[in-house]
Amino acid sequence: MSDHDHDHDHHDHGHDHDHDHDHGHDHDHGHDPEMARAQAIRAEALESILVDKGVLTPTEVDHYLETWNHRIGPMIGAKVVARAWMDDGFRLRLAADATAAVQEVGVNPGRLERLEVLFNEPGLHNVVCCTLCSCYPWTILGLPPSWYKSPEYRSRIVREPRAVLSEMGLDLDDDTRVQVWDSSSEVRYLVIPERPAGTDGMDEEELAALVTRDSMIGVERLSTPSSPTPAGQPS
Amino acid sequence: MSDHDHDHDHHDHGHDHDHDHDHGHDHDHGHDPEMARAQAIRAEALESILVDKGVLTPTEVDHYLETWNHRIGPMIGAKVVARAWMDDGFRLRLAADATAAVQEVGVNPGRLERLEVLFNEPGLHNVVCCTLCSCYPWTILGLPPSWYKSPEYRSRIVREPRAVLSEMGLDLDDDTRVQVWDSSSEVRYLVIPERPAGTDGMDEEELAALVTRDSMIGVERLSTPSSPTPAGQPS
Amino acid sequence: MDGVHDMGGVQGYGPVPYRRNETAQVTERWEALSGAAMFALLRSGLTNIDAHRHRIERLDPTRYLPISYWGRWLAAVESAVVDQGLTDVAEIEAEIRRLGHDPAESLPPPRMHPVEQLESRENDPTFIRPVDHPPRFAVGDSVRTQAYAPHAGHHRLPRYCRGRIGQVERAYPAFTLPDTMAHGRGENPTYVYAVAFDAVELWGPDADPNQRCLIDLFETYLQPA
Amino acid sequence: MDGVHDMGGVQGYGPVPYRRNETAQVTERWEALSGAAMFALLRSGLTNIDAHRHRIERLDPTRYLPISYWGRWLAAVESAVVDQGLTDVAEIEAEIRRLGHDPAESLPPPRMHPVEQLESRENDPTFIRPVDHPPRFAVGDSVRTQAYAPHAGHHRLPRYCRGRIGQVERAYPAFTLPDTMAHGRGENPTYVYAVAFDAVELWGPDADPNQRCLIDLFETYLQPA
Repeated sequence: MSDHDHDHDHHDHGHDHDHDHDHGHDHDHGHDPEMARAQAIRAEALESILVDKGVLTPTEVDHYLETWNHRIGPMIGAKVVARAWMDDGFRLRLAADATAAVQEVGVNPGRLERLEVLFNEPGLHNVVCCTLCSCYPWTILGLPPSWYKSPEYRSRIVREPRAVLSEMGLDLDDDTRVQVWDSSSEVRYLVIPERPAGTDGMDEEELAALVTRDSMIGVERLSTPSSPTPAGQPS
Repeated sequence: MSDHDHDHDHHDHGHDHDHDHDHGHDHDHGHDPEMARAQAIRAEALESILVDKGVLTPTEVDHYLETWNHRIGPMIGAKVVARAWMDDGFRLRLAADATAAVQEVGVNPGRLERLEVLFNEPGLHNVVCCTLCSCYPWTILGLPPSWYKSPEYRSRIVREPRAVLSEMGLDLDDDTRVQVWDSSSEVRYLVIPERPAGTDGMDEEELAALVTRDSMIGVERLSTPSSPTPAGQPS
Repeated sequence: MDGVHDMGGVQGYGPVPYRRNETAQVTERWEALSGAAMFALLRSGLTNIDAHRHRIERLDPTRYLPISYWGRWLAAVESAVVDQGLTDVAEIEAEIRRLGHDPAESLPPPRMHPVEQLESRENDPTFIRPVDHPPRFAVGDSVRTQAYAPHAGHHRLPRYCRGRIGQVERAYPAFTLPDTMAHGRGENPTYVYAVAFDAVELWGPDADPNQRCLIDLFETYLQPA
Repeated sequence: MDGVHDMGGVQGYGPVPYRRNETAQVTERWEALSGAAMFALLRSGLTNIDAHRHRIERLDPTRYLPISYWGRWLAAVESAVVDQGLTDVAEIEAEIRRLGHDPAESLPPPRMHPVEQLESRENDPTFIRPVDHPPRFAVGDSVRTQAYAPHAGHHRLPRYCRGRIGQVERAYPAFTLPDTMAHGRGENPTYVYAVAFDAVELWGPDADPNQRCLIDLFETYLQPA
């Protein structure tokens, strides 16, 4: 009863694109073009009114488009992960006070006042969600992907995480404890995935390039790289 | 926090049409014409297939249309209520075994194997719902009205019945205990409303004509008739 | 299952779309077909009422909410006839074309929550059964409901009364058990009780002190309190 | 409030629409406007994040589900600017016409669950506050969550963990309390804890014995267990 066995377009994507960093386009699933147009018409009027009233500056929407699409993103979190893999002292400082420690690698937590890290390790798998809305460490990982905000993920991950992760391409054995962190306060969580085997000779930059956004949410496990590709960068 | 103070088209209908038996047309609120057409197309194909396979007879849909729209309806329950008002012995037999007693007034409970009656009286108001689906005594009251099947009624009546009933035009004083019956089994409930004042000289048929469907669900209280109109009959 | 259908106490739905004593009629043929087909499947032993309800519950919430009552019946009928091998989506869409429409204009087949076992073909439409053991509870007894969903499938223990204490108000005969009927696991006749819960027990100390909810519950959902 | 937003454990939603490491971008201008306008309102003290979340929660479920994440933000923005008297529906619709569209082509104003008091105009965007009393709980303590919604308004106690026993896994500083922030009733800084619950405690004996959920909970939601 725990698995969803009906047809679904996305069901096998995790398996089909194993670790190839599919940079497909993000859409909020569930809105059809007609609905999007209906919202766009209303938004255009609101933008015009809010600029007119001086609440919104004329360039503010463009500013956020630039920030959200190009300035923030998972490359920020990837630096934290790579350093944690390289430096045991940093790892300890992350565990003690992640909000301070990430600044060592040049990360500005911004509005994020309390960051916590979750170390994945053999036998223990952490995964992050927000069942009540879609809380997410924007300043560390960029915008949340649409699936993270979906009712499907929000409803199911706390109840049947092993089944959900398996559908997403991550099979955990029964001996691995799974911990689901529900971000119901202003604390934000960053998963530090396990360092993949076969990466001993890599430097911090090369390691950072291996770290995917999904591994930092906890829905992907990193595997030994075949040929390293630039990861975690907005395309 | 307990009342819904926003605009709503139907909000004041109860007040506007006080006891005038508005025989407006029933629509399942929430489906738009496009949705209805999409369903109609699929239903037409299913009807054709099911007739072809011999599961459905060619006249069966028309048979149910006739039955549901014309043969069953609140005039059945109204006979039970009127007799209960006239005959204390019948009232006792109703309380003891309503399924048997209703047959005394010619009511055939049909598929309904267990009918229970709920007597409204000064200081005690009963109202019926089904939160899990829309269970309803079809053989006694006909088809359920669309509001009975609505998420609004199903979700709110068990949590804030006094506020919901007030919005529907029925104000209960705080001293009146309100009892909400959630029909979660195959038992079906029929409310016997209080007999209105000023009906002393009426015979059973005249009384039955006063009994409304909504009073037998428990969302309306009958008031003294000005000029009796035929009630509870499908228009 | 804890689905969208379990609406008791969920907030946000707004004013009841009420018109006093509006006539309840089926006005569109597709609605009548949805009902007629369900009853035809019942008669043929191709579904039962519990399996029918469970099919409705298993609809994706984004589908369940906008399609209205009869739309849910239609979806359950389509799901039942496909599951029973009577037809398939290809045949339905071919028939839509034959009738001069484009399948894209119709609603796609409903997405359903998975289920472990489908109903068997039982076709006794009655519910009450004699049993040879006495009921566990009597009128006036205090009972506590299970704190959890009884199981992952179909059941009739609403979420809003779980883990709550009430008193048996009325005691009924044994009825076939929806929990097993919906899944082809037999009739298992089980006593039913109308259990009275104070609103403050269900909703907390701010609730109306002069309100009770009476919920029909199967004996298996109850423990002595 | 117990709204549609409180989704943890609700069944029927189906497979996660997942594409591995799909890029998360805002691709439509209306989505960017929804976000930019919300942050502009925050900056102007015309809303706060808790009131924003509560506006989203108050959307009718039939609206909440189909409009997607950014659509919910847009609805909350429209609701906030109208409530704050910055504009009204007539002005919005006039502006839609002036921009060459028909208001009927746009989504109508959202229907919202009523709220007793709207947020005041606070504009300190930070959350952590020093407090002069010690936290009530320490790491390792057993705690029981409230069995009921803390109150009728905005709060952060998910329904799926109510009345359950867990252990404090991490102890955090005091944060401004969403329960009062969303309603203009002050900051009330309150300690937060990550509380660990076994899956069997949350979902019942059939749940995964090797699963835990860790939920950030405000101290006011907890009692010693």
